[in-house]
Amino acid sequence: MGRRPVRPLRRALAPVVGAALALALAGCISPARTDEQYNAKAVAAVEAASSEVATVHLVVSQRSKRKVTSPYADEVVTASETALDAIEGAFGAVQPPSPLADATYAEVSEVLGNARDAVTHTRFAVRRDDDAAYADLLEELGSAGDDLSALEARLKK
Amino acid sequence: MKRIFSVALGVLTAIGGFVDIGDLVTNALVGARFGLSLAWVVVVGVLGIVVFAEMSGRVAAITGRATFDLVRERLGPRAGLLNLAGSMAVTGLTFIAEIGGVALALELVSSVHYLLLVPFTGLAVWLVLWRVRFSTLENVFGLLGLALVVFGFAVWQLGPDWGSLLDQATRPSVPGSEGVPTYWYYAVALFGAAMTPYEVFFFSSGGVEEHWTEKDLGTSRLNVFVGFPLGGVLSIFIASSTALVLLPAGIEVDTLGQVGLPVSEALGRVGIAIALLGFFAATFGAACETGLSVGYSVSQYFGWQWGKYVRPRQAALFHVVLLVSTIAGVAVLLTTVDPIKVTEYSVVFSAVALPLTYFPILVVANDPDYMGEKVNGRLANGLGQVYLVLVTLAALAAIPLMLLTKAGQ
Amino acid sequence: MSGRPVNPRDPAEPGRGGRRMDAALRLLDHQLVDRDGRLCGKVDDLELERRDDGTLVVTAVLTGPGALGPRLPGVLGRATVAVWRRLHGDAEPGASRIPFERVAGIDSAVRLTMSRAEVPTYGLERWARDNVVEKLPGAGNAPE
Amino acid sequence: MRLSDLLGADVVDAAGEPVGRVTDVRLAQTGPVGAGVLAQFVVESLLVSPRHTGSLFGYERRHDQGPALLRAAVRALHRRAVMIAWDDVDEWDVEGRRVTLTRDHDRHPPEVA
Repeated sequence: MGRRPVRPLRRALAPVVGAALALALAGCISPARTDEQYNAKAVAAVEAASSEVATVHLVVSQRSKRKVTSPYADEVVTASETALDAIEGAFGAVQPPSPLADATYAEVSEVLGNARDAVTHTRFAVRRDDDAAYADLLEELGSAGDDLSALEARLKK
Repeated sequence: MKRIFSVALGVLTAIGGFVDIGDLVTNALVGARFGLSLAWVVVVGVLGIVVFAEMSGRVAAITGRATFDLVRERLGPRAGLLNLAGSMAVTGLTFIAEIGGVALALELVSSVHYLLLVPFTGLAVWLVLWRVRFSTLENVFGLLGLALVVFGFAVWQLGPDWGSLLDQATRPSVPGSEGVPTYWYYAVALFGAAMTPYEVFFFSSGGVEEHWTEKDLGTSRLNVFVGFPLGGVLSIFIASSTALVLLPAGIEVDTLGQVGLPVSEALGRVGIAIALLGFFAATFGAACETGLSVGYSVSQYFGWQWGKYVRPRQAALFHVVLLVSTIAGVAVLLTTVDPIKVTEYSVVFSAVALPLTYFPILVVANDPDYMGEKVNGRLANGLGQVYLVLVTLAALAAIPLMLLTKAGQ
Repeated sequence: MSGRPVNPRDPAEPGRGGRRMDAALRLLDHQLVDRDGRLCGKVDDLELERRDDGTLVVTAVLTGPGALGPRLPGVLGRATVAVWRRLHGDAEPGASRIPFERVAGIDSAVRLTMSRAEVPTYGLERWARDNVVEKLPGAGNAPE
Repeated sequence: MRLSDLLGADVVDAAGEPVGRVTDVRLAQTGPVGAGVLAQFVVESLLVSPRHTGSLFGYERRHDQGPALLRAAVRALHRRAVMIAWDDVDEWDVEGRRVTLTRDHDRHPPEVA
């Protein structure tokens, strides 16, 4: 206990403040300066979207077997839809660094859009509890998921 | 008979009360990404919390001093205040995450948007802190929290290849799809989730609330030695369930709704209903515990009368702290921060704050003037020292790993 | 709290001749407990008095912001003292003094022979009781 | 005067050479013990350590207090800590936070209170 009032609290708090600041920055959308960075962002967006589509696929298959209640399925689907929106929005907000990256943008946004559509269709059916639609939706979600995986593999090359 | 009942009750509530939003989310998330390759961290973390909870409980029983009393008297007002600020930042973050978790669990039941439920949840938490007896609070939410055992049934029902699960857990390796820093980042997060500092603030203050004396040491130890490890088993079940259902499907956990899906997969609607009850009880109970921990720690630093063993009017400043922190917690949630993200950060910052709490406990548990015959034995000291090194390493590694992995992305 | 047995190995327990105690370790920053077992602040400092023969005697326990503030660093310490001064109304309120004769025992806490209502810093607690807690619904009959 | 004026004060010998800083103050009880009232405590000696950071957490005083790792670390940091009787203090400058020792003061190894 250095009991003399020599060490200002400010200095002691500096690491804490620094950590908080770093943390805040880590959560922000950073710009992509090179095609490589842009590609990495595309992979991250596609991976995250895959997870959401797979979630919706799982909950719909559970709902079709009456393993979850309709409100629960609705909650899960809606959350994934919101997440997909955010993923699309965040990726769209990144400026492609070169014309070459524009092609990546077009490809990614098309596949993300399809995934988003499939999930939205699912939401319609789940809210109506339209049993008859689930088989087709599972197929649509499955193919959206496949497209995402294929795209991810291509981007990672 | 009555004695057996009370001992059993204590152990059961220790199990049910062990899991909170941090354990729930972190284990589910890690299971879905890393399978059981990080289960060893839960084992290490649970042993750590057992060692320090036992020590802090023993100190509370023998001397009547709870954790933040010790922090203040051994570290002095300055280092103590810094410690208080750090520990309260982390505990406050956890408190926010728990209230948010309650609201999210209720949203899954009611389909009402969680933000509308947050003020109601805050009010309910405060009413419990204000009106409900300490023992009632502990017993009710601890017992209801046992509903999370449904994750164990789910794993069993899913009929996994037990050999391969055990293999994953006992011979851990970084999965090919994940980077090594990410693996260690989540190792630190799981460690922080298992050893959250509020658990010792609450456990030791709870001992004083319940007027433990030397005679209660046996009961308190049984709660810790049996209840906490079984709570840890519950954590591993949660991770196993997501490892079995979500990992193969390529699902990463970012909502509470996803955490329940393995249970509904295995056990259907009844299962998910029980899981939701468990989510609610675990988060609500932990919201009360973290809220109380903030009040306990601030009051203990300044020496104010604290505790629910006296009427609120006799511990006025303590109740002011409870009220203010609940309002502040609700206010933060109403900024629409994602409670699951708050949870993820809270467990990592818990890891940063661990040495602050555990060092003074270890010192005082060895002070013969206080503890007499009941000073730490060789085992407690051996483990205590190993864990002091471990928590320090985890604390130092936490922030760099967070930056390096962009918080685990 | 009140029923807790006093530590038999307490260095300050009466009956052990020539007791010695390290002030920073055993007194400073320890809990104050009143005669009813209620918690009533910390030993934020000790008052010392120099006698003519050169000995330095402990004359009082100092508690509250007036004693804690000067021990806190920089701005924080000055702010604590300033706020305390403002609340108190006096220009130089100083620290709240509990004469050492009112100390009944020292174990893990410092036990007083007085009620906490007589401790000068009880004002803040009383203010919170009268202006916040008593105003909330159900304050009177909340269970223990 | 307050205890906190003494804690952390610089300690110098008669020639002005630094000895360390006051880390703790040992009190001794004097006079009879009244009914339920502690007798008076007087300052008996100062614990002085050349390291000005960190308390000793009680480790300097006894040889058996665990855990070994902490004890070793604290004792290593404060290995030159000494006890100096209050009688050997020549002058205490409260404002300047400085304690000057007499020319023939004794330095004792710290031990259990």
